Amino acid sequence: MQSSTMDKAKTPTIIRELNFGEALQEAQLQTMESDKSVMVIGEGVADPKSIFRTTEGLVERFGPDRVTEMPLAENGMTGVCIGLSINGFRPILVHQRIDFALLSLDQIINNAAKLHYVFDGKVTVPLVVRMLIGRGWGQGPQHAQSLQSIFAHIPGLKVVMPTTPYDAKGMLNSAIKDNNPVMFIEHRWLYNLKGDVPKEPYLVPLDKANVVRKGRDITIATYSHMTIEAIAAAKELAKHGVEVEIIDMRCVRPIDIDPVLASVKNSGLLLVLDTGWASCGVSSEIMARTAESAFQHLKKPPKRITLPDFPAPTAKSLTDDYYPDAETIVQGVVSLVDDEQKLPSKKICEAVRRTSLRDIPNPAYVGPF
Amino acid sequence: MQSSTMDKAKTPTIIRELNFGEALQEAQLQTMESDKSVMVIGEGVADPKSIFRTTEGLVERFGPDRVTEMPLAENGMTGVCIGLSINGFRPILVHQRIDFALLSLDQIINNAAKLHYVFDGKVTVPLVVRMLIGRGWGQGPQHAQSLQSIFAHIPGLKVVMPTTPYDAKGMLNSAIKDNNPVMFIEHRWLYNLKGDVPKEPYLVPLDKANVVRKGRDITIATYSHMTIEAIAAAKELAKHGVEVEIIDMRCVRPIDIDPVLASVKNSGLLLVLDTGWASCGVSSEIMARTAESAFQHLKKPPKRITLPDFPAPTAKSLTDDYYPDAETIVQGVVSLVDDEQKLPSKKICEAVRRTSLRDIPNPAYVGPF
Amino acid sequence: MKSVDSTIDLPALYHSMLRIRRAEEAIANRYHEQQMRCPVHLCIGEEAIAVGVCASLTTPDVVYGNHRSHGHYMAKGGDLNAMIAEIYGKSTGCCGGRGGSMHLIDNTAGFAGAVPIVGGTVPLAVGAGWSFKLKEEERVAVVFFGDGCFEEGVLHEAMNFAALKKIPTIFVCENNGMSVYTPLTDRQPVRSISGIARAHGLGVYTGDGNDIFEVAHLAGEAIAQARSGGGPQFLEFKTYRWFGHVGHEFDDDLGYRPDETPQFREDRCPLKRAEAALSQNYGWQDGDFSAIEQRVKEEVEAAFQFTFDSPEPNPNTSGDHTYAE
Amino acid sequence: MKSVDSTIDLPALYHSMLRIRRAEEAIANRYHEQQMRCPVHLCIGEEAIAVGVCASLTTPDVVYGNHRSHGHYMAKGGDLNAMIAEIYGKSTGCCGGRGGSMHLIDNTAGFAGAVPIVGGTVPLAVGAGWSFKLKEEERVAVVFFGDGCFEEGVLHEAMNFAALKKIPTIFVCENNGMSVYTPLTDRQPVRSISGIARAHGLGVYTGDGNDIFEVAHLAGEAIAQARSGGGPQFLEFKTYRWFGHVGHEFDDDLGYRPDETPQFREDRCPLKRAEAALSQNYGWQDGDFSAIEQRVKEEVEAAFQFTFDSPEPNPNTSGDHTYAE
Ligand SMILES: Cc1ncc(C[n+]2csc(CCOP(=O)(O)OP(=O)(O)O)c2C)c(N)n1
Ligand SMILES: Cc1ncc(C[n+]2csc(CCOP(=O)(O)OP(=O)(O)O)c2C)c(N)n1
Ligand SMILES: [Mg+2]
Ligand SMILES: [Mg+2]
Repeated sequence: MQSSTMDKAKTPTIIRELNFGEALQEAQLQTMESDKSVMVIGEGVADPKSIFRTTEGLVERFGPDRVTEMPLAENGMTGVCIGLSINGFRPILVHQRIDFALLSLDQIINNAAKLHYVFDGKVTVPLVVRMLIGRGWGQGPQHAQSLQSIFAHIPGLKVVMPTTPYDAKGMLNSAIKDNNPVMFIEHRWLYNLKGDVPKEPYLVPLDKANVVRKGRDITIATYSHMTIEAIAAAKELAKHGVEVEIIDMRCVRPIDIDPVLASVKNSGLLLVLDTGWASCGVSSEIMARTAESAFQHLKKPPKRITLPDFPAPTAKSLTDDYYPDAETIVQGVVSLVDDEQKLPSKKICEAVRRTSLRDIPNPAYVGPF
Repeated sequence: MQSSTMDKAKTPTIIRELNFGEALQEAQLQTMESDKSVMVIGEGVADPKSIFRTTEGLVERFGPDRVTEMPLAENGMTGVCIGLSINGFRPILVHQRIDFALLSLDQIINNAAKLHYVFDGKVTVPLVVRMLIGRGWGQGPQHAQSLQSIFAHIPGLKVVMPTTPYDAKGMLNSAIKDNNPVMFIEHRWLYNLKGDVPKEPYLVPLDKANVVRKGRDITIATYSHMTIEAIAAAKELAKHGVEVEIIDMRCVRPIDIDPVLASVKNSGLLLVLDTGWASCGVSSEIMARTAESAFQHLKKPPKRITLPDFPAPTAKSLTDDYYPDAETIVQGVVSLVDDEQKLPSKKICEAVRRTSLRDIPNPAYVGPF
Repeated sequence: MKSVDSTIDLPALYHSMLRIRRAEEAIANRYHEQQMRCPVHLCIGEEAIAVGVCASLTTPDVVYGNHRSHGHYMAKGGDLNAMIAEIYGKSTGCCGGRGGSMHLIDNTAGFAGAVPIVGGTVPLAVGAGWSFKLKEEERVAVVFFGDGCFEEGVLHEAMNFAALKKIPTIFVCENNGMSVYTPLTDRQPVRSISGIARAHGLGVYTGDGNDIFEVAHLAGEAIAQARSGGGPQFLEFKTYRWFGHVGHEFDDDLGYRPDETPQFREDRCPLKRAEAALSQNYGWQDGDFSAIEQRVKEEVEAAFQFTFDSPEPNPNTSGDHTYAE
Repeated sequence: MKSVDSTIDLPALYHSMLRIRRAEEAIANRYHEQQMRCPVHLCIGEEAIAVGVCASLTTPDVVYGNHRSHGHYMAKGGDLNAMIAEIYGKSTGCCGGRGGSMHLIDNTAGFAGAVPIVGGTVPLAVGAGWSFKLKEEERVAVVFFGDGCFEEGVLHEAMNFAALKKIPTIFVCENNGMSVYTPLTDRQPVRSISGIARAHGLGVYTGDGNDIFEVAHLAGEAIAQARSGGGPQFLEFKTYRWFGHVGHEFDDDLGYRPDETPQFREDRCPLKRAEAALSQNYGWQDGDFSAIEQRVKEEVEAAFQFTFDSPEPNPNTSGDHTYAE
């Protein structure tokens, strides 16, 4: 699942296994070392839990002027970070949950997304907003939303959602270097996933999807944690001769639709996976673009798997079925491939069915993928 | 363009011509008369301009306790209105521009959309948020957004965008009566359009699209001001033998896709019009649903006409082409119907081309439609 | 600290505090069993504020809470069974399992709702208070929030509007000097929180939040003021959170609160102080204390038993109530 | 009112005010031609605040504005040609026509930006000030906003953070008692705006915003304080908006400001007061006044001429600068 777009390092690259969270920490640490204008600001960035350890050690290393706890004032502090970014800094603003960022959509949408434009290029807003999405353990409706499509609707923003530790580091590096506001959305259930990560800094572009698994039978367009579920499903489906092509979109604004179109051209079947709600969401956009541009290659109507159209409940018994997973994906693939001979759906579902408790990250998923 | 879903009044109904703005005013006036729990709150609702006269006369009639100017505090006042609505009132909160509502997305999305759900039905939030969208006369990027898709993404909200004076009154009546938070989004360029409006109160449902023009050749799914542009285009196209079916979606959450599917079944061609941006927007959702459910009936890839993917500029010279209109729609239809014999595109474009200045409402559109 | 106050019913307040303490402890003790599958923000050490404020409220008055609202809910008379069941995600929970610890409601008791977005309920309480004023009811609305919440702009918007319309809402700031692990000094300049409320035009009262007498006394005054048309009131109480921000344990090991020692906590224990007063001034003997302990213990145990006996919600209902009829 | 102040250069300040007045009047006079196709919020009557505050600023200091910022822009030394061209939507406008009257910028002059979302620039100015402090530069950041803006929560968030970090940002509240057509008394309780700023821990100065001496004097002090490490400062100036909220005309006919008479305006005219002082204390004669009028007139006319000679922006560029390289 290495990106083909990795900048080739000039010196021999040491590659270690890191988890997603460690990869994020390393990106920030290394960027802060090489660029004094980079700051990290947020509730908890300098506290003992350090945003699930993704900012671990930074305040000790760079001091509280560059790694700053902030008041509970999401809109104001977003504006402050925009002010910093216009004046020579590259702040990384961190929200432990994307739900809190709803308080700051005025500054993000009215200002960050538009100042470069409306001021005719005379200011730039090199701001990264790290926002965590997540689920599980009874987070409930105000702490488990997956709101990327709100941001993906807005021109002037870039919105990325990496899946692998490799992309986490490379895309965060790129986001920090980028001269635009980048919404960097992290699924917490990815934090413990392991993967190979070069020690040297490198960049992964913010506008390129990635084919993480080749396959001729059906195309899955997915991103973030759903990519991991898709891989689990695909592995099992492969045993039954169905080769799933999985495209990790990585970026939801801009959306890199070309690899999806290319894949659909071969497979003729499209299944879109989303971590969020359907209506006016990322899945809608991927389906709309595919319908616009690869219609003639589609053999059947495209399908999508999203959250059901209601808020996230809290009780485990109510959330168990709320979140789609490898099993749901298998069902989706089976319904599209529609070959009960080849694909004994019950059996495959059983094989991928989660046996551990469903409100915590799946311990069977550790990577590397 | 009368709704088939109008509640039949028992007494003979007096029908007058009103414009869209007057229809809104009448809905509020009549509802406030019959229901003491209805309040109107907003910046300007009781001032001499009375939100483009849509709240005219209300404060004189009902007093400042029920028609209340408010401080500039969008998030707080939304919360206050939620508190009122939980405690027996039916507030109508008015934002002169939807852009200001970005300050209140926390209260709208985290609270209004979720309290009924998370409290297991033990509270209801009968709140109407009237939000004006608009364009023209150099509003610029922070005052001319068309942000309905943000709201349409969120379960727990209803989001409606009427086109006609008839629907304006009937849907606002329904919105006020509804026990859920209803985002009522009004395009200012509709305010002067005239149409027949019954004097008695009546209801138009909040979840039904409306076929406003029958036609067999191509389906246009549209809403709000774009419906008017579509009608202008369709009239001209009809002269050349192309019959456009126009579906005024009216509601963007929930989306009533069935009339679109039924129409596409006949026409095989779909053109979607939007007042907003494309990415993860209402147009995406309509296309996605059509692809999911009427794929086999589509003869060609569906198309959409939306704003270009950048913020609204201010200078007239820059906005003239920013907003799609009847001419753009003709081009869209022609490209789908693709019969240069039948459809001399240049000629039809010329016929619908706007001759008056393009940054003010088209004086040629007065209704009734 | 006043140690006797004839206007308050200390035994009743002590009982209320003890109920909260023991319920929170029972949650803490059982949390490791991983059957309460939601975050819990316990209020051990802060019981006096909830209890002291609610002492002057009647059932029709409403209380709004936040992420740390077990105490607020119980002090207002919320059904303990329904709270424990909610934390366990049972169908008999006060939100039918939809909410968990961070979302609580008991309309019958006038506990109008708690949600975990910081500041989320503050303007709701102003709206509730305004509704009472408009309907000319003599009710008041109370909202509990922390020192961290005071930093949110929405609080200032709410104070401004409440003062403008003379709304009978009582803002209760539980100032425990912490937002998660971040001390007040990293988030606010050196100046008084209540000074800002006063400048907004609110009636202001500050006191020791670990002293049930002081809390009850000041809250009583503030509530009477608001109820009699005096407009919004602001209470700031200093207090101390014993456990970690979230979860069921002390977190002295993290070292972010160097002062924190068992002794430091004991010195600030609102129950200890009330107990001293009960012994000294109410003549309580060991037997009285053990009797009330027994009563509370039974009540808390019964709530857990009620919960264990309750069914899980039916997964097929998980989408119900997305929209109201 | 101090009528002589040796620390200020009254002729220069008068010139600056007159330029603003005459530019605004020229806009008003030509607005009916419908060639300025964007809303304009004119600041006639409020010139002294912009000019008096900017008098103590240097070019590297930055100023943030709001929807009513022609005066702020000009007072800070913004290019008049580029402003008029921007209002006309010309390619030579300071935003290349993208912004119009409500979006102005002139980095060269240190006018860091105006946008029309109320409160939108306030935290930006705090961020700018913080950046100066972090880089150990002696610059300050100023933000102008209205009494209506004071109601937005973001302002309180910004004040809290500025006070916490002792940021050299100067908050300038132009209190004209109006938000659009809604008077202050319908939006805020009876209490002082600056009292809240003081409670937040800011240095506070209040004065008559129609008196250039008082403004310049107080702003000079506040700016010196902020520049020398004194942290954020808050200036509240009472003033009066002559025209309607938006547009190019008086709106006495609407009747929402019953006090408003031509005499009422005259009495508060910041130019009139400065003129009196120039005659009395600087010995200005009619000839001096007409000379400066002539100079300003030429300058303003030249800006319009520059604008008329400028091309429209190329529609093909309308999507440029959506993203930075
Ligand atoms: C808007 C928002 N921002 C951040 C959070 C995360 N959060 C939850 S509780 C909390 C601390 C709040 O501190 P305070 O208000 O003092 O209450 P305490 O926990 O001390 O009782 C934070 C930051 C949140 N829930 N909502
Ligand atoms: C967030 C937001 N809410 C509402 C508006 C509409 N609006 C524009 S200017 C204005 C009045 C602002 O009053 P004040 O801050 O006192 O400035 P003044 O116009 O008096 O100079 C309002 C309500 C807006 N632009 N932004
Ligand atoms: Mg606290
Ligand atoms: Mg004002």
